[in-house]
Amino acid sequence: MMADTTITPKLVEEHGITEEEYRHIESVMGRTPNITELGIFSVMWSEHCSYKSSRVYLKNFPTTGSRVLQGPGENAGIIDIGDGIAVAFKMESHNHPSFIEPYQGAATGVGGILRDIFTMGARPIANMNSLRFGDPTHPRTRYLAKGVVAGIGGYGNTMGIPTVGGEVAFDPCYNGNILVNAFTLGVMDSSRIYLGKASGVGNPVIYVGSKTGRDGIHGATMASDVFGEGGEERRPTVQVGDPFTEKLLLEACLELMATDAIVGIQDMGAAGFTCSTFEMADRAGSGMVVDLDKVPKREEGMTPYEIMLSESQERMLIVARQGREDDVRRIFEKWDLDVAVVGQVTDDGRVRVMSEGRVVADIPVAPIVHEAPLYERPVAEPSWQREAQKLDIESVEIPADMNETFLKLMESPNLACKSWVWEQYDHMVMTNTVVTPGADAAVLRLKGTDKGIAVTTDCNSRYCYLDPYAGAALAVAEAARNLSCVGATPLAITDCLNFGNPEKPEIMWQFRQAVAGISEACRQFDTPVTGGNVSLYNETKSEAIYPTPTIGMVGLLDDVNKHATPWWKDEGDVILLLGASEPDLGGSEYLYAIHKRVAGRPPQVDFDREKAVQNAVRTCIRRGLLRSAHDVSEGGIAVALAECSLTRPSGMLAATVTLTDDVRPDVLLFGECGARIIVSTTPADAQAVIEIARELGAPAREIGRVGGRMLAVNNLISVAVAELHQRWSSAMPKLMGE
Amino acid sequence: MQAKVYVTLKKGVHDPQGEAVRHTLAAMGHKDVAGVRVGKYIEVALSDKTHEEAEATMKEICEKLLANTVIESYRYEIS
Amino acid sequence: MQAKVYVTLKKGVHDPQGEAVRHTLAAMGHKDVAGVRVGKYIEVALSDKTHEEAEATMKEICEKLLANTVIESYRYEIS
Amino acid sequence: MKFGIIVFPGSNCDHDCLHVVTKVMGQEGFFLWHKEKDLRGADCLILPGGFSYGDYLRSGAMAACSPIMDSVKSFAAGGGLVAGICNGFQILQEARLLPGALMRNQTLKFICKDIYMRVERTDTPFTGACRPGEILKVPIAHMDGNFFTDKKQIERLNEQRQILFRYCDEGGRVDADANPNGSMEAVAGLINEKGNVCGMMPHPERCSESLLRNRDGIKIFESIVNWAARKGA
Ligand SMILES: Nc1ncnc2c1ncn2[C@@H]1O[C@H](COP(=O)(O)OP(=O)(O)O)[C@@H](O)[C@H]1O
Ligand SMILES: [Mg+2]
Repeated sequence: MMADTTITPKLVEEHGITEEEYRHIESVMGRTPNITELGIFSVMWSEHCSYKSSRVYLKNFPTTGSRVLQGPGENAGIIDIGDGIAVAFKMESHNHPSFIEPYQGAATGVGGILRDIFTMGARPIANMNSLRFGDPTHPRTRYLAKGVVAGIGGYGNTMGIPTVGGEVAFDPCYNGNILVNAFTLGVMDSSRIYLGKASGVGNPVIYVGSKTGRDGIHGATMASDVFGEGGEERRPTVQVGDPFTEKLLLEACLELMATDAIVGIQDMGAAGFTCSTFEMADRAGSGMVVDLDKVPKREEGMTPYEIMLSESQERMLIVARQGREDDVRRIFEKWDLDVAVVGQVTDDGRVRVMSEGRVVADIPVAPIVHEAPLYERPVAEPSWQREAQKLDIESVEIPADMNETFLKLMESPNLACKSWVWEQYDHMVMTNTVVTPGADAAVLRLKGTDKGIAVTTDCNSRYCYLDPYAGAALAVAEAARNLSCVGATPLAITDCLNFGNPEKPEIMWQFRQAVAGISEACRQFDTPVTGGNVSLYNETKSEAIYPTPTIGMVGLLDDVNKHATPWWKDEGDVILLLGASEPDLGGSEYLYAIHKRVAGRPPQVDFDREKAVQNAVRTCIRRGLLRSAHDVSEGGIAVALAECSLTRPSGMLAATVTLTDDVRPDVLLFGECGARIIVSTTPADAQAVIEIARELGAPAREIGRVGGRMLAVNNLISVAVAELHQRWSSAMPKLMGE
Repeated sequence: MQAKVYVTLKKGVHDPQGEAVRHTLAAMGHKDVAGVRVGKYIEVALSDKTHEEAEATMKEICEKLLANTVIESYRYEIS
Repeated sequence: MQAKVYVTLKKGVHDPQGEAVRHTLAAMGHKDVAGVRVGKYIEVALSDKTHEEAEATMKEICEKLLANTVIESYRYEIS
Repeated sequence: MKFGIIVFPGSNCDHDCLHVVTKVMGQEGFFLWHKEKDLRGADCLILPGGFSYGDYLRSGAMAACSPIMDSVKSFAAGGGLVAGICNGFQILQEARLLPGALMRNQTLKFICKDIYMRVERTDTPFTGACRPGEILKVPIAHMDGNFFTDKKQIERLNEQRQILFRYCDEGGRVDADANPNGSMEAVAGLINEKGNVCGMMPHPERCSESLLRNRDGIKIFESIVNWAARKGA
């Protein structure tokens, strides 16, 4: 793109800018923009950067709370966990790039979210990832799943940051649009938060990290485009991740942050140099002049357009105090990284971009950031919604052989053991991982304190498809329940809202419902939303994915020694069920995996009961009364009992359980509902647990005993744990062709 | 028959590995090394009978497995 | 000047990567692939002036860094 | 005693090792930057795990060319204790302080999980606190841990009793099922002929505290400290 390119309607359209948006650009500029400026507007006003379709709804999220030090709007949210310590965390999607090149797409997704965290001054200590792939038998699924998992591991492992949790699910709705959502949490001194602010006229603007190349140009607009049939051809823009350089960048940034040389800092993520210059100037109400000749470049002959839009990875922009340039230089050179003063902070409210002595772009900051288009797109409940919610349970045949049904369920792709995934991730480096993957949530100790942090990601998108409001609320409830099961108090969430094309009223309806569900649930659990990410246009050939609002939740343990794990500890321990049993088949994994049906209403959240049950389990864990705790989620109580038996690291232990509920056997075993937790205790403590639960308003009853080699439930199921283990643990490798 | 396959990153695709090697060489005093690109060299032993068969095999396995054509180019020689 | 370096595993050295590739190809139906060995192909841009200088540079950097001569052989071409 | 932990660009178990030697073992410990030459009076050098230089080219290859490695070689030649863990093991091999090579895992995948390893010798500075034949549960986390060397060399290693740890099952049996990465002779760790340089793929620093579920790894550090105490360090 050369500077003298004439702006034609076609060019405008190719930049994803509507006629009306273009007229607005002309009025902001007071003239016709040049090509570089058009490029800048196109990325700043892309869905990805401007949230133009989603903003009206996102503002309904509860975002404040006594612990919130930084809510949405910065690179990551921050919450206070006491004693001068804070944690920064966020989740981001890298869906489209991962579909095009799974290894690099997923790797750079991890790289991006890591930068979002350390740019705030936090040292990342944990990664998670929430993954959705198509039907396991779809020809591309294996290739994509293997590439994505290897890419996530490749980046996180090299960085030396443990990947401690996440989720993986398979469904045909993701055949043409996989989801790769990456989460990172970092720890910091609560009094040393760095923000992306370009304040102080005359302060130097410093570029650090990798050189700029022609990677990912148009990446930001790509993320906002529906895949056409030719989607796979848009390839040359693939970004290659360099975790080695990012590790150096991390260490150098933290070393610099320990001094007082920095005024503001921001990573160059989507829309690269453009986004960081404009956003930093905007947050400080300042301006900036930058000289592209000074930008370290990897390739010859890059145009201003390319430099401004490049999405080369592993780069950051720093505004330092005047006179401290050499301190910055010294540290980055120590770590063998490029460092260059590329500009200065001004007070004229404009970003001026120079190249070869000429002004190549000159744009007022406030309008491009704040007057980005905002759409209140039409909303309509899908015509099929009510129909999909109908489920005549009589039409679901009760299987004759419950043992075999149970085994089939255990080896179904969504319930099978995911160690194939997490064993490719270093989940122990940093030596903080107290509860490793395979439990309800991961627990990390914070060295030098008694505290622990627990993290989980959750979303059942089939629920969300059947009822986006209830499904989204359930995702929050399940996340909170998972944290409670390890003994942590839920504190706050981040989210990644993955949806289809927002220009379709049904998709916008799903979006609105899901946001409302999350908002209500977050109010109920007192877990404010501190940040997140919206990924729209997840559709191929106009087939949208199921609405998938992934929740990443963070919780706190005051004493990390008092935590729980899901597996049975000893022969003879008493098994209790907290919560009442009102299971149903609507949207259940059993209905899908065994009967190949997606129908019914998902469970509706009973907030009071959820809170009571979660409070009870946390209280008992803190008092040291529990040997194990595990929530009942997909697959119902039978699957949860199996997981308690199978996840035990040193030899399996089975259980004998009697359930007395008066429902049909498949509903009893595999039906799903919220607010249920299976715990085990010594016989001596069982009564105390029941009493505490009742006091806190949570139903509790004894359902069985730990022990033996056979998992038995009523006279319905009796399976050797060894066989169960064999089917459950070999399923994933088999799916992956190993 | 034998085929030799050369897989290289496409022009313009970032090669962090090559960059790191160049950097290390410079630190070791080799300022004369101006650039390094690291690719793969794969030897394939074929039981195909004719050159045409071998050609067809190689084309297919390069596209499908040996090279990641999103970011890499390849060429091969059959002998 | 430019040098092309070919690094291959020495004969007899176990090549897990080559083995795995052969295995995958067999699973994909390529029974005609009898063996695969995966090595490296490295392009080095040199600012050396003479062929002799380039020769010396290449010999040294191959021995010291580009190949692990315990398990690998190398050869290079300068052009 | 004083532990010097070498930090290469991309090392990432440096802090973990420092934590164990100082906070758990109560010894003195410090980082040595790879561009330095002075070992600052360390009694034992640890080359920690991680991805020095991103594992680019070959794991450990570029780190083996770092300035500090000349000092490490002289230190080892003088009988100083050197322990390489995971990437540190790879670096020691690339620097020719230990024999053989660590190739890509048989599965071609990164593997992070607990494994068992059998202690083959207890008359070394690194294993003195173990019982002969003791089975330790220690995590591995690597992509390239598949030990390979030629026939002659492996015979020699056996003769000289240089195989320090072998992968095994919970009961101590060494077989293919218990070998996570395809290592020749199930090698999980080696010691040099002189007995002062050791390399191992498993990470003892990750299992040295009960909060992390397992304290088997502390025996390695205890062995080193006991040995040094006997030598009067
Ligand atoms: N992509 C992944 N990365 C890391 N860990 C994962 C991943 N997928 C699943 N896990 C782990 O597997 C375990 C089971 O996951 P899941 O069935 O989703 O748990 P839950 O139903 O309690 O939310 C959890 O410990 C989770 O962290
Ligand atoms: Mg759970």
